Amino acid sequence: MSNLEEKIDEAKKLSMQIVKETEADRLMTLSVGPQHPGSGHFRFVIKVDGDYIVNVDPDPGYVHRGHEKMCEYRNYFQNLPQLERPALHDSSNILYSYCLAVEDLVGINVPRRGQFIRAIASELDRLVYTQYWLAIYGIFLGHSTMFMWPAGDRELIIDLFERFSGHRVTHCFSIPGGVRNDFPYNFKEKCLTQVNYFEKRLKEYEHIFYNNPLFRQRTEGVGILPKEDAIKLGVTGSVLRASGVPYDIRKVEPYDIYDEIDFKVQHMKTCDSFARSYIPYLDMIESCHIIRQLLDKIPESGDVRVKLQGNMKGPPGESFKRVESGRGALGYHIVSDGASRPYRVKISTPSFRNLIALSYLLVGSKLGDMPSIYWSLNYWPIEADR
Amino acid sequence: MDSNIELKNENILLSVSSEILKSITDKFSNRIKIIYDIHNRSKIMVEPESLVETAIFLRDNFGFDHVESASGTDYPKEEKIEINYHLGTYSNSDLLPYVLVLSTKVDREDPKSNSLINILPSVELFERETYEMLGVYFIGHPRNERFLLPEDWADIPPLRKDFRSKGR
Amino acid sequence: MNTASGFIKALESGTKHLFIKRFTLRYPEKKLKFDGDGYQFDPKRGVGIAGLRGRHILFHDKCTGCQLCSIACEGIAEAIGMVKIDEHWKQNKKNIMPQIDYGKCVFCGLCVDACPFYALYMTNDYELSSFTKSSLIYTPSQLAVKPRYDGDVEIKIDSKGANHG
Amino acid sequence: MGSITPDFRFGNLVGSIIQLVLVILAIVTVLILPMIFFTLFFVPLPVVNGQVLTPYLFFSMVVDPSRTLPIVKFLMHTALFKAAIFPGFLFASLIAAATIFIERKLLAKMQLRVGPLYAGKVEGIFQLLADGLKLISKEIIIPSGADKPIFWLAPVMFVATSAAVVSLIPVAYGWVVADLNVGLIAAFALLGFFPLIALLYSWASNSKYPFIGGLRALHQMIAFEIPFFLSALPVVILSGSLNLTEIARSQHIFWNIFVMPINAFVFYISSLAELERIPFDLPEAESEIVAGWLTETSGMIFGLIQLGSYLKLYALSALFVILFLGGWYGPQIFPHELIPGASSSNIPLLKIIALDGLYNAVTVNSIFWFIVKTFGIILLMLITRGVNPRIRIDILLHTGWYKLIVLTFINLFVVLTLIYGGILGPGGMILPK
Repeated sequence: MSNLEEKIDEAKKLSMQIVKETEADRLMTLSVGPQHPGSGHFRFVIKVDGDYIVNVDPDPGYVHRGHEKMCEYRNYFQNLPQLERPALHDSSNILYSYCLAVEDLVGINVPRRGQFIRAIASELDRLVYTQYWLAIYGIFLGHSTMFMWPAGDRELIIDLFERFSGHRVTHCFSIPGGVRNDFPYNFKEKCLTQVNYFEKRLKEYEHIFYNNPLFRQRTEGVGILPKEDAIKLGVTGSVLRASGVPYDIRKVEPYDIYDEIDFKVQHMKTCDSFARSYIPYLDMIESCHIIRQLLDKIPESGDVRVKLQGNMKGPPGESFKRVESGRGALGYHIVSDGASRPYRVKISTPSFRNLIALSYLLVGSKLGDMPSIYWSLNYWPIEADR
Repeated sequence: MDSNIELKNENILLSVSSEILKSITDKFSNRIKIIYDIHNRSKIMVEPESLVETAIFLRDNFGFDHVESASGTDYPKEEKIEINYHLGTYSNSDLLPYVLVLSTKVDREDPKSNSLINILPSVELFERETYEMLGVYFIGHPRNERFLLPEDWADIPPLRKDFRSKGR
Repeated sequence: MNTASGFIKALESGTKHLFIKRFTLRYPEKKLKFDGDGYQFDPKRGVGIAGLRGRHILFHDKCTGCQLCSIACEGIAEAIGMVKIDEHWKQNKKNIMPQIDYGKCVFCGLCVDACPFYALYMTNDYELSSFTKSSLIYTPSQLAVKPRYDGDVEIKIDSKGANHG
Repeated sequence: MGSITPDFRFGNLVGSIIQLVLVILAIVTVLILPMIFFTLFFVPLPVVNGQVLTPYLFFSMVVDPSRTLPIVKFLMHTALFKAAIFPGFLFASLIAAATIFIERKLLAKMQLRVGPLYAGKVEGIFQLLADGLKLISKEIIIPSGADKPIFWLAPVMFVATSAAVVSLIPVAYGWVVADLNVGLIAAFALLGFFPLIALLYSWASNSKYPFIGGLRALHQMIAFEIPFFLSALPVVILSGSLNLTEIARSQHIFWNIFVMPINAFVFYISSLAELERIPFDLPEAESEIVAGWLTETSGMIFGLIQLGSYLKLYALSALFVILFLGGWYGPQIFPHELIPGASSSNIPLLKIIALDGLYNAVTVNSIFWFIVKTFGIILLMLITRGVNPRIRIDILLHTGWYKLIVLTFINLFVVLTLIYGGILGPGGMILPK
């Protein structure tokens, strides 16, 4: 008889263990990891309750190379090849702001034709970067044609880069004091024909992607970042302009010859993931417009570079300069103490500044929205880790 | 549909920045030191204690609502780590290109500085990175922990001058 | 009904692309044409001449062994080492010339900018793959050889869309 | 620059080829021939000009031309041939293989790129063969915590079910593997298995992403089965029978799509959802949940599932053709005799070339039209893949239940009014049954 009671107690004890479903049981932690096809070299751990994301913990750093520490071991010219690596597809813009900061530090101004060439290179690079970002945005939403067209049309602009800067992507073209070489012989007509054809190709994206009702359903009203929160979080670039703040460094704090160029700052008020994906597209059309203006305003002759001594000494002091790169305001804060190597270089990249909006937007959204919100933030993991 | 901001020319800007600096100096006369005021950049040095106060004052009076970049620089000779916040503005339309550098010096041995996260939320990731790279503990910051470096990082904070990167 | 028109326009744009010529460059059969024969730098005027930054070419009669290119590359990739050579040149007292390790070189061209004697230029040749890492190290005599690169294809834009000629 | 691997000797290559040929010859003579002889004793052989064929006579057909046609004709009408070769598995997998190749080439052309090029000298013809061999040779990795029996059984069930659906499809009058008079309901019943297999497989692979993918597959396919069946309802009412051959034969003058275009559209959309094709690619949405319920597939398991899904693609587009596009009816293009006057002439060789006993103009014509229409629908499904992004799970369920089900009722009323008005349907004026 006694073992019968034991069995009953045991069964009672066992039934006690089946407790009510706690909160922890409902949540499933998913690591949208560095190898995940939907996140690039970046990981964020999300807690999912059914189809809703409850908690997001971004964990960058997989491609952290310590560029700021590397800057302290190289002189101002040797920094160029390594500083262009974080924003590989936007290398003219990331070097543009470095060169501006060094020129501000040393106090030289670049000859006029050099400024024009540098501006044309940075606008062309904006096209190349935005095309690459748009291609990945297409494949994130499962639209394989939208991956192939931009990735193919980008080749038109990369071909131009091959002609004048010698490299397809890592062209290391702008240098403190101007640009490294002048345009080749018949560059102007080739550039105009290819940029005009490129703009004609852009019109096609509207039919197949932006006006596609399925794309609209997936992005309109998704990931709302209201204007005050956008300002409070200090986001930059297309994410800010999509929330209704028309802030573009080229218009607000014009560097080099951007004050002579007239162009509209594209911004929308819908603050959702559709606006954040449509603004870079409008920027691309605006950039084509700017390139045409630059090409017919460029002075015919004149040197393109101020010759600086190889290991020039930076005067003690500091400078902070910003440039509107493909993703937003990209600033360099260079402190120098008179040696030929910078004492401290702080790169403030737009992706690092937009990362804060990721957890703000993803919490409460659906798992299906994760790619369209995450990539509409124009987040480039390599640039955020530096 | 978009309002095109008409641009102010430089000299109005200079007067605006000097007017800001004048109003700051008469408010915090003794604890403020103006380092430089050129083109549209100016830098003010503040004691660590009055950092939060100045930030609140700047945010409320002049509309400095976000941080362009916040970083630290290690000065081993003066035994100090200098933290500077580059304050920018989106809402105050006549100060748009202007960047004010609010900086403070913190002792190098046990660097502590109160965090501006409640005043300017955009500093959260910058401060966390400065903690990791320079070892400056931000009081009030929710997550003073590892951010970019690998999990098993056992060395001293890498951006300090006495950290020798192995390859060189 | 904009959803229906959206679908129809998307379908129409998709099928329209079935008749545009394909854009891919069939690499091994056809190669891109570059004008000029590589990136050069004119130290007197202090500005480069546009050209593709491919494999270097070293002019033995101009190189003085001044090591400026190896010092320039020290900070970037440490790809250039100075190496003793056997023949004796009048202007090269120490008989040393740069040897470039293409396993490390990032082709940034700053060594060409650093060379004051018009001795180091870059060429159009970018096909440097090899089976072993050691055969990527090019000795000065290998660098002196002018590579033969004969690409003849360019991007042509016509009514049937852009394609590689 | 590139050099062939150093230790390559041409002699060894030729030697290994000869050795391979010898081994094959040995196996054929020692093993395969006796097996053929052995089975021939059990296979019922036909009666040819008065004689019952014995296995030895069977082999004489290679020599005596007059015997080949009757034997081939007899073999073609056996159930094994129908199931395994013509309207059954081999025919469907050939069409599936052609679909895979056309899809890759079409998508490439639409995306201004080239698609498979180097496998096989002409524009990558052998790419499929290469993929197949690669998949066969790849190792099947079974995750540690996986439920092994279900893990490798689910893909086999997947292919079996899609082959079962293929077997119900009539390609021409009389040419169908299983001629059930409840054909349509059997097809839908079989289609009900797929969500079950998807869930079984994803649950067996014991990891998070497949689990989410499996649940999504379940939701999606169940959500779309209702509009799927409802859109086929008016067809059944109109043709008065569930037998797929009867449905096809009831449309010999008047294709159903002209009466119920909206239902055809709904059927097309829900078949896209059943097939997990791009607008409804959620169960295997790679950018959100790695590869959905296919994450743990590797090697031949992935090959089987690909084969199964493309078989299903053929089956569903063929079903669409039978229900709405009038099955195999089309203008008669093929001549009644391949070579005019062949059957009257008495030259045996001419008869064989003209396939006089075998060639039936009406069947060949209906098979031709059936294939043309099926490839038309498959082409439409491929173009939708190139043009649309993926939609979110709640939008998918919303469209499935609110929009599509409502759409099916419109045509239902149209068909009912036509029938009660006595215009169409059984006993109606236009279509005297």
